[in-house]
Amino acid sequence: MVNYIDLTIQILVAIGVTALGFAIGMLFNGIARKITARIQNRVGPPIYQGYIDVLKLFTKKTNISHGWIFDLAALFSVAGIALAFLFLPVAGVSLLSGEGDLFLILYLLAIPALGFALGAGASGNPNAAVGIMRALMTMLAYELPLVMVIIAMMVYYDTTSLAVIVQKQANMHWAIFIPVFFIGALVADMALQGMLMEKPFDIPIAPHEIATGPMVEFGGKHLGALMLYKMMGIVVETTLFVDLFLGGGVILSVSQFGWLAYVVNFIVWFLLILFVFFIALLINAVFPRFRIEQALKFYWKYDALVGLLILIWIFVGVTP
Amino acid sequence: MVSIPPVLLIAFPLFFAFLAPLINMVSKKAVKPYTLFVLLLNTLFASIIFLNVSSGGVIYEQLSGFYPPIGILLSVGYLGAILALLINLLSPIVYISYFGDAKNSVKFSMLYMLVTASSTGIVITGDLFNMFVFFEITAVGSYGLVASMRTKKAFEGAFKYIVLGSVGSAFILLGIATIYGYLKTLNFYDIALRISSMPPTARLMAFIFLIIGIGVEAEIFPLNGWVPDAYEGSSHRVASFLSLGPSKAGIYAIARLLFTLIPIMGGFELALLLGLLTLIIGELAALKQKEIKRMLAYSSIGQMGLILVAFSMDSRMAFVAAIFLMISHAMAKSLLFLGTRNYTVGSLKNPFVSVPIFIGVLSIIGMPPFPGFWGKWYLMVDMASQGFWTIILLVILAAIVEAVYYARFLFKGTGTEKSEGISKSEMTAIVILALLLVLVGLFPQYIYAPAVNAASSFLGGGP
Amino acid sequence: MITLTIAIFLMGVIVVGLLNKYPKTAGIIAFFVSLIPFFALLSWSSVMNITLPSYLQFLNFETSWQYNLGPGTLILQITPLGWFFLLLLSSLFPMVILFSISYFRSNAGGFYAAMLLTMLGSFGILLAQDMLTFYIFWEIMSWSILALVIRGGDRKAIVSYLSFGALSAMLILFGFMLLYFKTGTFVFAEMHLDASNLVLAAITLIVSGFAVKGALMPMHVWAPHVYSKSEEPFVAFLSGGLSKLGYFGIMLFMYGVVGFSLLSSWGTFRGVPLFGYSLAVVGAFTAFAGTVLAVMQDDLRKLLAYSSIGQLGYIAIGLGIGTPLALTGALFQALNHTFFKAVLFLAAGAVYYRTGKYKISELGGLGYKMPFTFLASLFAIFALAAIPITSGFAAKWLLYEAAIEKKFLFVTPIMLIAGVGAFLYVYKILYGVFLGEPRYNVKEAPLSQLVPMWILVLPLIIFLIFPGWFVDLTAPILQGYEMTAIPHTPYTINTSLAKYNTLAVIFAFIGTLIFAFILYLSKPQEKVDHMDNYLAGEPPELYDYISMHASSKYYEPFEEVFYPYFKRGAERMWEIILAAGEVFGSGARKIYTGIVGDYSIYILLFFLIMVGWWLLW
Amino acid sequence: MNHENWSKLARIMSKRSLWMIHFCTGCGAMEMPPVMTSRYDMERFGMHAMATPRQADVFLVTGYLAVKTLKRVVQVYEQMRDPKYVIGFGSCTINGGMYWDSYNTIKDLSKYIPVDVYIAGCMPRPEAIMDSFLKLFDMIDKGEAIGWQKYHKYYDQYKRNQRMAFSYRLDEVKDIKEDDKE
Repeated sequence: MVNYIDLTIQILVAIGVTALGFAIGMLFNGIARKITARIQNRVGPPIYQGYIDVLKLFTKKTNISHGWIFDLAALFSVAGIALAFLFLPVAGVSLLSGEGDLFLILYLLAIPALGFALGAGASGNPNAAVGIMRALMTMLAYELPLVMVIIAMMVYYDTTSLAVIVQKQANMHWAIFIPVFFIGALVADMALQGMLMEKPFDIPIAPHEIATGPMVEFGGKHLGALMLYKMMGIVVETTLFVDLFLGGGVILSVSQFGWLAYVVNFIVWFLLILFVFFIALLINAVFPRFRIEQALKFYWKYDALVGLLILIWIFVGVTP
Repeated sequence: MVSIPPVLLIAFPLFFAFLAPLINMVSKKAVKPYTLFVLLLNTLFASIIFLNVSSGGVIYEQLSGFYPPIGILLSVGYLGAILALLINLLSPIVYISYFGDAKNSVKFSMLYMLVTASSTGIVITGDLFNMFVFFEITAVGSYGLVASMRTKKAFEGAFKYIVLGSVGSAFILLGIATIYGYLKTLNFYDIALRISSMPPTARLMAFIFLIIGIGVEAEIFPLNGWVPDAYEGSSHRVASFLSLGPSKAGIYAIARLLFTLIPIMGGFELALLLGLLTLIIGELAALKQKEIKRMLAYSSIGQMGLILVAFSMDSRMAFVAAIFLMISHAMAKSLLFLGTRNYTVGSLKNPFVSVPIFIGVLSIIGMPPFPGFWGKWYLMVDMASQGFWTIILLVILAAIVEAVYYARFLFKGTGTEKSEGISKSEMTAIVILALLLVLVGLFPQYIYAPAVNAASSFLGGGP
Repeated sequence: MITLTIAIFLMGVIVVGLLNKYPKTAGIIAFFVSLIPFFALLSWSSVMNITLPSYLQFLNFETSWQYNLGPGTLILQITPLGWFFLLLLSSLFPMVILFSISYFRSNAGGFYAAMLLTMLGSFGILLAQDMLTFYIFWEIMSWSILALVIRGGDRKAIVSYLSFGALSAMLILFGFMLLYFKTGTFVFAEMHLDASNLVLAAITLIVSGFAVKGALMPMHVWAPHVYSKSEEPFVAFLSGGLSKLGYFGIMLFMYGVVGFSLLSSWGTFRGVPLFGYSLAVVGAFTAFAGTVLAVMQDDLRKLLAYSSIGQLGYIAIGLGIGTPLALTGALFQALNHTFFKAVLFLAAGAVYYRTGKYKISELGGLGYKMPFTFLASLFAIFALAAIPITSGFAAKWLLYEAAIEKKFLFVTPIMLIAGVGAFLYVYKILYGVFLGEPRYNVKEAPLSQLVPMWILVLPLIIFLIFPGWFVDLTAPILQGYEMTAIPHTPYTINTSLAKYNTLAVIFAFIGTLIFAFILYLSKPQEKVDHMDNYLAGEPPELYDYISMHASSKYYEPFEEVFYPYFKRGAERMWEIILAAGEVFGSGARKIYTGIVGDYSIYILLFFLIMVGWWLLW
Repeated sequence: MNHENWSKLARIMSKRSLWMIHFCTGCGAMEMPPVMTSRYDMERFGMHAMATPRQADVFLVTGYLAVKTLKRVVQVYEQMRDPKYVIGFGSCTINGGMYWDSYNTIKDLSKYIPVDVYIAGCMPRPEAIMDSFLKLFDMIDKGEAIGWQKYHKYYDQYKRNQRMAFSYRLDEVKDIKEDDKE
């Protein structure tokens, strides 16, 4: 017997969380631009600029489409990133994250990317195709060190569920305070830089080379959807990092503190993802762009080497 | 069941072979049907004799009024009956392919009947000298057949064959002389009975003489120098015929020599060594060949080596394997030689050519369910139960090498053009051969029973 | 009934072969014959504890069958493992035949005949209960593939297939002989093996023999040549169905004949038998290298071939780890690969049927012209890339879980990276063939080609929603190996590490899609031409001689980085071995000088050696 | 929300988030960067330089336009999505500037695409550019920046003028006759 009231509440919470995720994402866009502007000694746009941009794109009078596959991109990218967000534990609250695990999240992140790539390919613009090629190769590049660290963590915590990893960190201490995972966090942070497509790994976008690559043909509401995807992506990816290394921002136990714990944890989580994103922004603001094979070599030679050391560390340390 | 004298198998085609010129004088067109008729009748005789042997045991027949051991004795054993049937069954099929040929040579038909008769003679004779005579007839007939193409290569091949064949004959004669010198008899049974009275050194000497002499005909390394040239020089159907008749008779004689005639210490080991050498060198040499007929010739050498290896195992299972390998080789190799006349790009586009050739290649490589598979399988099972891992490994390597060069061979036939140049009669012949391969492969039990009899008989010292 | 089946198949082969000139008739006859194994499968469903309604079991097949061949006996009997693989092959086979009916325009009799023979061989392999039967049917399957490869007519394909086929056959045969020497019997059930090195050698040889058919590296060399140069429906069946037989063999011998406990007795590492561990490492290497090589291909079929090699590597990983979780994952991957790769190859065939092209750089924009083909291959691609909206994800997920459970620290990252690499090459297919600039004005593929494709997509969707049903299928198989099926409900799978709930994923995805759809409907849109692109203000119609399709050398930076490491590695190894063989060959050939004097001297020398022997005696 | 309010909201949003594509024909490359960087910082107003016309709202045409360049300008303009605004930058877009007697340079940009704001000068200073932006904001706010609507309305006339220019019959280019009734 399904409890309809619970289900309804769950659905409402899910909608709320999704909306919140998008809201934070848009906010982050503004913050990012503001911070970058301040670093460059400019005034910068207002902090709510992200909302204005997205609203503007959705209120454009006319939109163009290159066919139904092109439209799929908008649908898949928004739906996919929201889906991934639902499966992440946010501030220790696991909405659906008990129903899947870290592998599922990694693959759910591929849905928007693939949908986006479909749309970009369907636009028929060569720049878009080149951009997708770069995006996929960047993905290949940063995934190796990332999965090395993630697998080391999975073996260390003896679970693949992100919710359980967060739980275990709350019970003991955050992973970043374990020496091996401190190094792991550095490796993963480098990978995060590529995930967020910030400099020096903004190769796929590269407005000056390939005219924003995959997004070259997107305008109006389609671009709005992609902006939502990208903004939400920031939240999802930084949350993934925070969940893995910073205990998901959980500092108070719900059983002890009740609703207060939710609020405090939420604030801590927000500050933590902001902090992680801030680091990425700082790197972004001062670096030029890599070429694609340089990025591949960076990740596979240096980052993955450290990742390999972590794996060996765990391999030697963990006894069956 | 009717019983017919085995001598008919030899005498009948021999007699009618010499009548062929007369027929030729009456009507030139009649020669081919006449020859085919004779060969088919002989097939009938061979099958009746085969049935008689399998139901009633070995048939002995003495000739020319003298009693053995002085008189000539024919003894059709189990193996002899199988091989006689094989040779006489396949030779008319191969002859069918001659019908499409514009040439109408009575000499060819004569020689063909002659060699059929004499090859059959080798496998059913009970007398050493008689066997020598049949060897001579086979050899002389084969020289003529090889040269019948009348090209430079044909003459070259025939010449080499003649030279080496004569050397071989001389050795056989020496062997016979040695034996006769000690035992004063040439009858197989007599020799087998009294061989222990012969001094071991003399026995070994006789063995050496005979194995060299017969080895030339049986294509054993290093006595087989004539093989590639003779096969390459001769026409396709001659090559096909040579691989089913004389070579089988030769390997039979070797088996006879090993098992019943002069059992000596180390004889099987020597045969094993020779067999393996022949196998490996034949297969490796085929690997580098570009000329198809030459490649098939080297492949033949390899197959003969494998058969010799099977005989040299000196066990029942391996003996059965050898019989299957002989059947497979006789059928498949004659099929391949026939099918590759004018084997150019596009041959495989014609299903009536491609499917038989494919089956032939599969049988030679040893793929189930064809006779070659049963041969290799029994051989390996036997060797496995005895634990001869090195030999299995060598046989396996040879099979892989075989696969590599046959793959190239198969590729040569693919293409977009339509094949031309294979006549209807040739096609009929190869389709029949392929059908025989499939039948033997699908129902090995009908060969297995007589083969086991032959094995027990040979291993027990019988014919 | 089995006798009848075999007889019908053999008669079908002859009839269809003789109907070479009438491809349609031959195809229809072959289609009806090809349905028989599926009916047999239905009638045997009780083996898997499935009760089907009686109208589905209108043909009643006996569960075991014997045929006396004089010296040996053919023994066939249905087992759960055989049933599972028969499910894959017998459901794929009629679809492939159905596809071919409209695909071939002439001379297809030989094709159907050889295809029926491959199916007959597979049927026998899956049911075989002794090594003789297994080997006979294995080789029938093997050489009927050769016949189909010969139809393709490519030198490298024929030579490499026959050489590797023979290598595989001989490895298997050698292994069988070792087992026979050890046990004195050919029947699986009567074998009593012990932990001797001989058995280890035998199982190693047998598994490496099967690895040839399963295209594990470095035995994979034949696969790209054969896949890229043969007819498409056959390649779909080869890659989808027949390549699984290699893994069927590995599973049968590793877990059925030898058994997990015996495997463990040759040494274990962290609870995994060393034998399985090395198989898993080989599998992981195959998965990675196959993926990298697939990314570099331009020929659609070569790309799919290397992708097959890579995806099959996952099955090897699962079989190597050998826990119930891993075996379930391996079987699931086998099922998924059967269907998605078949769909992809059939789609490639449909594309070729319409355009006559296989080169990705020459295709483009077909997604709008052939939308149903595109959608079917999109589903297949989702399954291949393990996107969690098809069943492809569940299989990979089980394998990852199994690897983490056994703490495979170095294999798992490689598996994951190979999974990411898969995105690269599937996007090459998507963009290069279906998206981008429309270059061909063609029609949608004919209905008889679309129907098989879509039927083959169905399992991918069914097992997405109910992966538990699949786990139910594996229960009898695992029971035979004294293991229990992993805990599950129809739509959830639990492991010791985590849980996977497909309903949650599906409903959440539908929900978010609705959310996105509302956003999407917010404003009207107009459709513009595909060529109306921003090219720095250049009007594209001015440059119609320049292709707007950027698919040639698509992953050039990738190739620059990886090509030096993957430059024909395995192929070169085998070529060196072959060259060594040819050196021996030319040595052997030089013995035959062609000079009659030399030959006489050989005889003389031989005589002298013999005389020497005589003198020493 | 009724239509009136909706379009008002849309106007506000589009005013605060104008994304710009600039068509540099050679002029303005020195004057534009200060506008974007820390001295004048147009991002204060939510303005942004974009790489493709699909994403852009403002089209900044800098400098003179040869007939060949005009083709590209028209192409880019038509690829932009409504609402879209054009700023003519420099004297050349107004009357041909120093190329007033060139045989293949167009003289008045507004005869080919509707221009909302002109910036006079050769070259205009960054302050002038900023001023034009503010002017444009003002016009959008008041609903006066209706160039894109004009382009739809008088499409035939614009097209005709463009055709004439492309075939080098610059003397046959006519003014856009506005219908005063509306």
